[in-house]
Amino acid sequence: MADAVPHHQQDENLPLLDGIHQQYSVHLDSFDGPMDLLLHLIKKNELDIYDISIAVITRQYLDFIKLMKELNLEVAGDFLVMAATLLQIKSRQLLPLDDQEDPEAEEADPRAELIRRLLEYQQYKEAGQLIGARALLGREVFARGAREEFVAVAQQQEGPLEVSLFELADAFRGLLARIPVESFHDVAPGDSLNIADCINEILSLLQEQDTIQFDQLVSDELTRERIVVTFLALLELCKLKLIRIFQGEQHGSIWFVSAVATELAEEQSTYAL
Amino acid sequence: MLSELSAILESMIFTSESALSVDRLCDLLTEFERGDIKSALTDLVNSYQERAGGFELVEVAGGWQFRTRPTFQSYIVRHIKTRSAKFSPSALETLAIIAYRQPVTRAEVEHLRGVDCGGVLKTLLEKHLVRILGKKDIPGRPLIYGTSKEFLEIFGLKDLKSLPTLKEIQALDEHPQYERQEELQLEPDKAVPVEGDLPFPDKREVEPCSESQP
Amino acid sequence: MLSELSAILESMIFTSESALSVDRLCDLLTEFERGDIKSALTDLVNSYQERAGGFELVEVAGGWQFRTRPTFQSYIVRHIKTRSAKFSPSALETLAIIAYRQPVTRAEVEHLRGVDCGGVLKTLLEKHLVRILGKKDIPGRPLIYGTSKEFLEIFGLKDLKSLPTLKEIQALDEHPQYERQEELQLEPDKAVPVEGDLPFPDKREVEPCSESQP
Repeated sequence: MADAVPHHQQDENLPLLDGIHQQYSVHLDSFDGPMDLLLHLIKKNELDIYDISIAVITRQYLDFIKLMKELNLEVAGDFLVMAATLLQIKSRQLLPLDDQEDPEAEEADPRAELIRRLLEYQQYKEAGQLIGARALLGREVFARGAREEFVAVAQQQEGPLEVSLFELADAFRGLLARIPVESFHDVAPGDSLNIADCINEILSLLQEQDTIQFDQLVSDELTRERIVVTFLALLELCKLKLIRIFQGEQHGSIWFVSAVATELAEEQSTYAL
Repeated sequence: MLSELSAILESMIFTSESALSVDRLCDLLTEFERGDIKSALTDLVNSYQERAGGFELVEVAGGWQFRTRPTFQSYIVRHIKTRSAKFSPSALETLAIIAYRQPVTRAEVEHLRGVDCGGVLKTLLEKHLVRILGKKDIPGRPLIYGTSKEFLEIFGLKDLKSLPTLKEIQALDEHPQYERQEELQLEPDKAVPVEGDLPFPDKREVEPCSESQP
Repeated sequence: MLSELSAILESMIFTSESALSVDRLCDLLTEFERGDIKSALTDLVNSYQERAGGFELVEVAGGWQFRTRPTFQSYIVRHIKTRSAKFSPSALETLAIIAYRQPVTRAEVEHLRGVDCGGVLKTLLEKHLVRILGKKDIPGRPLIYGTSKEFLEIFGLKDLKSLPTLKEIQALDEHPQYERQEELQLEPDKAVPVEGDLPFPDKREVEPCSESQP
């Protein structure tokens, strides 16, 4: 008998719930709000949107909210606000028109405002569907995938953009991550580099050539120590305003130029954002 | 054989990361006449049309860009990941309202949809599809929203005028002179700059028509 | 007119970030013969050769890729070198602090960001987005910074008051508070069934039906 009780209970609930189930068998998730639900009910009942039966719609709307509650779905406040609106319209329809009131100020049909909102909502809902059905970039259509390789170089020659300290540090971090752990241990403690030497090295290189690429500075001996020292040297040079740092594009190569040489050109150029 | 100018334009559009406008092309190619640039562009578009290849030259977000034809989607996705451009019905609804009604406040969007739109609006802002245009000169100074250039780019629209025309609303009753959303206290004298350009039919001018009901 | 296969190959090579080898293409297009793919590629190369447009299909690093013709590099560079730069995250962050906290000193900005901001600040000053408002009347007389007219122009703001407040952005996450209406008696005459033991256990299992109700 122990399991007969729930069975019995279920049987009792079945007819009612079945009825609701049949009437409103829809994806409960799929309503984007009370307006959407109302439009669905209007279509379902084949009602004329310009002449909806508030009695029918209100009843079915309230039944639906009840169903949501029965299914333990959280009924959003928006749905309850609409329920109150529907009930208010329904009650206003029942009341005789008060002759004392200014007929011009009051809408003759209490449904008018709701109908207007429904029509407008329907318009945007359909427009949204039309927009969503378009061939979207990144979904149905695609732009060119590859980048032109000479562009970064050309950029550096023609007019570089400034790069932030963050991007510089990020490039440094990326470089450190690329170095195999073994090379870190390979560094003999005796022949360690110092920053001053490195600064002089960079400055003399800048006298020979206008620009230096960050990777170029560390390409000879790709060790953790070398990179750290070079990086610190560059920061020091930056702080002393002896060099300027540029990056052609996002995540592109980082270039250095002597700050003294670019000063003149800098003054003439305007910054485009 | 293409003309020299067509080939130049083609190379510039091809390497550009985003759509290139005619204005921008004219600025960059000072040695050519604007008229020549425009006709060379038309030649290019036609040549791609005739060719019926894997991609074509299209006008989006006020500029020109090469894009693949939608037909080849199934082949392309075999080797590249699609940028998850998934839009829920509520996101599309909200986007449509903002696109057609801009500049628009959150309250106006919520009134039309009958539902809270904060979350959807935030997602659209984060995806750069919607942007804050400023504040409305009414009490409370609410933020006003509009669509972005990215919106036009992603949805492949030339401009806002290319939005699909809204279904006309049949005039309701004998009171066609209602104020739109009077309870929101929109300033009727406040001119909405873009609205005239939108395919949104002004309700006051819409004639009653016999419309088939859905 | 290109063949269907040529167009498919074209669309795939166009969207690929790196060169696509014949092997890779054959792997991806199992419905086509290797011989057909190779001859379609040859057709494509020839058609671009004849066309003499802004770019061509070339074999690089064992794969196929579209590349602009070297002749047009000088034109392409014109666009690239003058295109608008994107804000770095740190520049944007610093600018945001100055915009919202102005008048503000460098030390205050650095305290908030936890890092040195000298470089970013200089860049912002050079780009005329930030300006020096004066000197603060405290020991050391540090410079105080604020945003410029250009800042407003770039962000399309009428004035500083039009800057969205952080509260307004946060408000997008908040839902309007409705009173809990659990006890709202919608139809008091009808008995509400017990909430457990439902015949359909999960809402996802409720199927949609083609509703046609007379």
